[in-house]
Amino acid sequence: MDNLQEYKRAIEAVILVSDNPVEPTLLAQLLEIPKTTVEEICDALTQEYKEQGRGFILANVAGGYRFQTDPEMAPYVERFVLDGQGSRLSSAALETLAIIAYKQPISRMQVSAIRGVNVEAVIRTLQQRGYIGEVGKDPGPGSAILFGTTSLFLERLGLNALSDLPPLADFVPGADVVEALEGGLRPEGFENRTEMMAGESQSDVRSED
Amino acid sequence: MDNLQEYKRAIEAVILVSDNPVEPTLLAQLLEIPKTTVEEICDALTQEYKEQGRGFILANVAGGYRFQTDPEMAPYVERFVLDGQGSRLSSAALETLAIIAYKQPISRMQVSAIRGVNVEAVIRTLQQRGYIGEVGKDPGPGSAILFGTTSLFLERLGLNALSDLPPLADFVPGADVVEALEGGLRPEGFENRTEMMAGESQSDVRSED
Amino acid sequence: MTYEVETSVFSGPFDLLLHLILQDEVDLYEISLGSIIDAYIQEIQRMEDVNLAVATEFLLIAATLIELKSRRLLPDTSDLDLEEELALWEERDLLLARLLECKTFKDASHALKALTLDAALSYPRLTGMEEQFIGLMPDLLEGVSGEDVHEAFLRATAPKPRIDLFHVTSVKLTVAETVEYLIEELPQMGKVTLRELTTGAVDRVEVVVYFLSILELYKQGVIELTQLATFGTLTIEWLGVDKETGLLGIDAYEG
Repeated sequence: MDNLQEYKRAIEAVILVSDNPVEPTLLAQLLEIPKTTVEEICDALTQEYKEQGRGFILANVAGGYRFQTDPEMAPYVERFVLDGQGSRLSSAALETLAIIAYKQPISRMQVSAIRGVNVEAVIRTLQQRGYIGEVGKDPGPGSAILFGTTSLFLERLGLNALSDLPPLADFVPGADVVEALEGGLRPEGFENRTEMMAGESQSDVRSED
Repeated sequence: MDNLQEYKRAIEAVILVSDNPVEPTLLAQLLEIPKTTVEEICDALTQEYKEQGRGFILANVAGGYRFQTDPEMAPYVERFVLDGQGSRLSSAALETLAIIAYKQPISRMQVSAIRGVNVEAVIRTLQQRGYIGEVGKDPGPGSAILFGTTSLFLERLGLNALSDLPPLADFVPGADVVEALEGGLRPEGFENRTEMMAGESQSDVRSED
Repeated sequence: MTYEVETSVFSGPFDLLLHLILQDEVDLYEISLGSIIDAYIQEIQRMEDVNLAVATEFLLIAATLIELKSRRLLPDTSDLDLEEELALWEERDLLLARLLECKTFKDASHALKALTLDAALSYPRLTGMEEQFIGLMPDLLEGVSGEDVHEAFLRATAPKPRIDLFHVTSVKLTVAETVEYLIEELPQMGKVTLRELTTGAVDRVEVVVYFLSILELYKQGVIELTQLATFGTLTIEWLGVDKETGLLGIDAYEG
């Protein structure tokens, strides 16, 4: 399989000189081979580097392949590189980012409604840092700008695609939290009335029995 | 021989992320091993890549080591470049160009001081492509060459004049700094001095004096 | 003794309510609404600008809570208007739903943060095209805008760690360590500015630690500080250690 070896080498060379993740479709075009073959070769390379204990890895991020250092080598690389990964995001920024990531496309107003605060400044910061971008306009009245996450967001999270995000369902609060919140909001003297009302009030989140 | 394997991996990782050839003395300092050991490891790596028929080689150029594409792979890399996908300035080159655009006239040394790395090769490339040019000599001792951007640069960016570049906003200290200085970290008795220092802690990089 | 700037910033009424109910594990009806409002006003005062949206949203929530709570105080609830009562419970359910949503995304954001931190351990190669191929490129600036140049400049001039193989910079510097370091280094430096001292700072906390260390040294009278203008450059000059008394016990510095 001389050809396969040649493709392998070509893929390594092209990925080496690219400063963006290289999409498998592009590699397939360059080499005139099926995309699945490209993916098989890249999988094989990833495996080889791992087995040989290389200091670098072939990572599959943001829809493409690129060379990255092995995370275990971070202590050495940190001392050497000039550009850090950028300063960390505040928790306000992270929460806003989480809402946009899971609910995109989403308008500023909609994010604001979930967070309970004006999010203009945070959205501007996230946009400046390249984590989110404008992805369209709301077709409704007012045609609000809709935001979505970028490929840089995926790169920073080390994910290949949005579908690799942990499912939002994983974070829905458990019964204990719901109970605690409900308890916090419920006047004690009303316990017995709550039951009575449960049937009538449609929006009751939890059934009492 | 566990240590040797670790050094090998660290060397691969550091060379991978470096913009410039990495000098063996630097690697020796980083790993706290003799320079000769570094050279032996690099020789071994060069040999390994060759034997495994990798698409890249470990080259010893300009007194340092760097990853390069195997010359036999040049046709594929050329195709990648001509295809337009690889035709972008590297982020290192773009940063150098940006510094020259905003701080012109500026000497090579001054650019280097900001970038923190040797910028000679990048400046040569930018000059060859006609994006920057020599615009004068430093009147001070040494009379260093001063660089500035060209009209081709403006043309390619679709700008009429340098003043059309987005302005550099005045540096405003982040809320976290102000908070840290004014709140939690303030030892008692320092209140009155906090204000005095606030400006200083901004690590403003632009003006040195 | 490390310094971490970690403040609990509530960036919304839901945040605050969540915090009060979950973190402190309090029954909202066992604490006075006055204290909640006080806590909230304090938070608002800490913010840079008073955000009208936050303030009004909270008033709405507070009003609902007050109304709910006042019902509890009524001796006999049997003659309550059922319509009103229902509306109130709906309000409560809506609030509960919003709190649950807020909590969901809060937890999701922790997961995103963890992913980011893991990913940050693996550095990408950004070296770009080799010189030998650059000549082939039709136009290197294809698709580059003024905005991109601006961003690149900001990236290039952002504070970054310097290559320093001998004093490997630790993010979690302590004031005591920094004071010791400065006592060793300052005598050889002559006049130096805080900016110069902190060019290698990895993050803002480090700058703050340097700042505190300098104040400590100033307090001990071993350095002189000059600043010609407000927000101007701060110059530090070593005066020397009193040979007889030496320095005070800096190890005990508690900030």
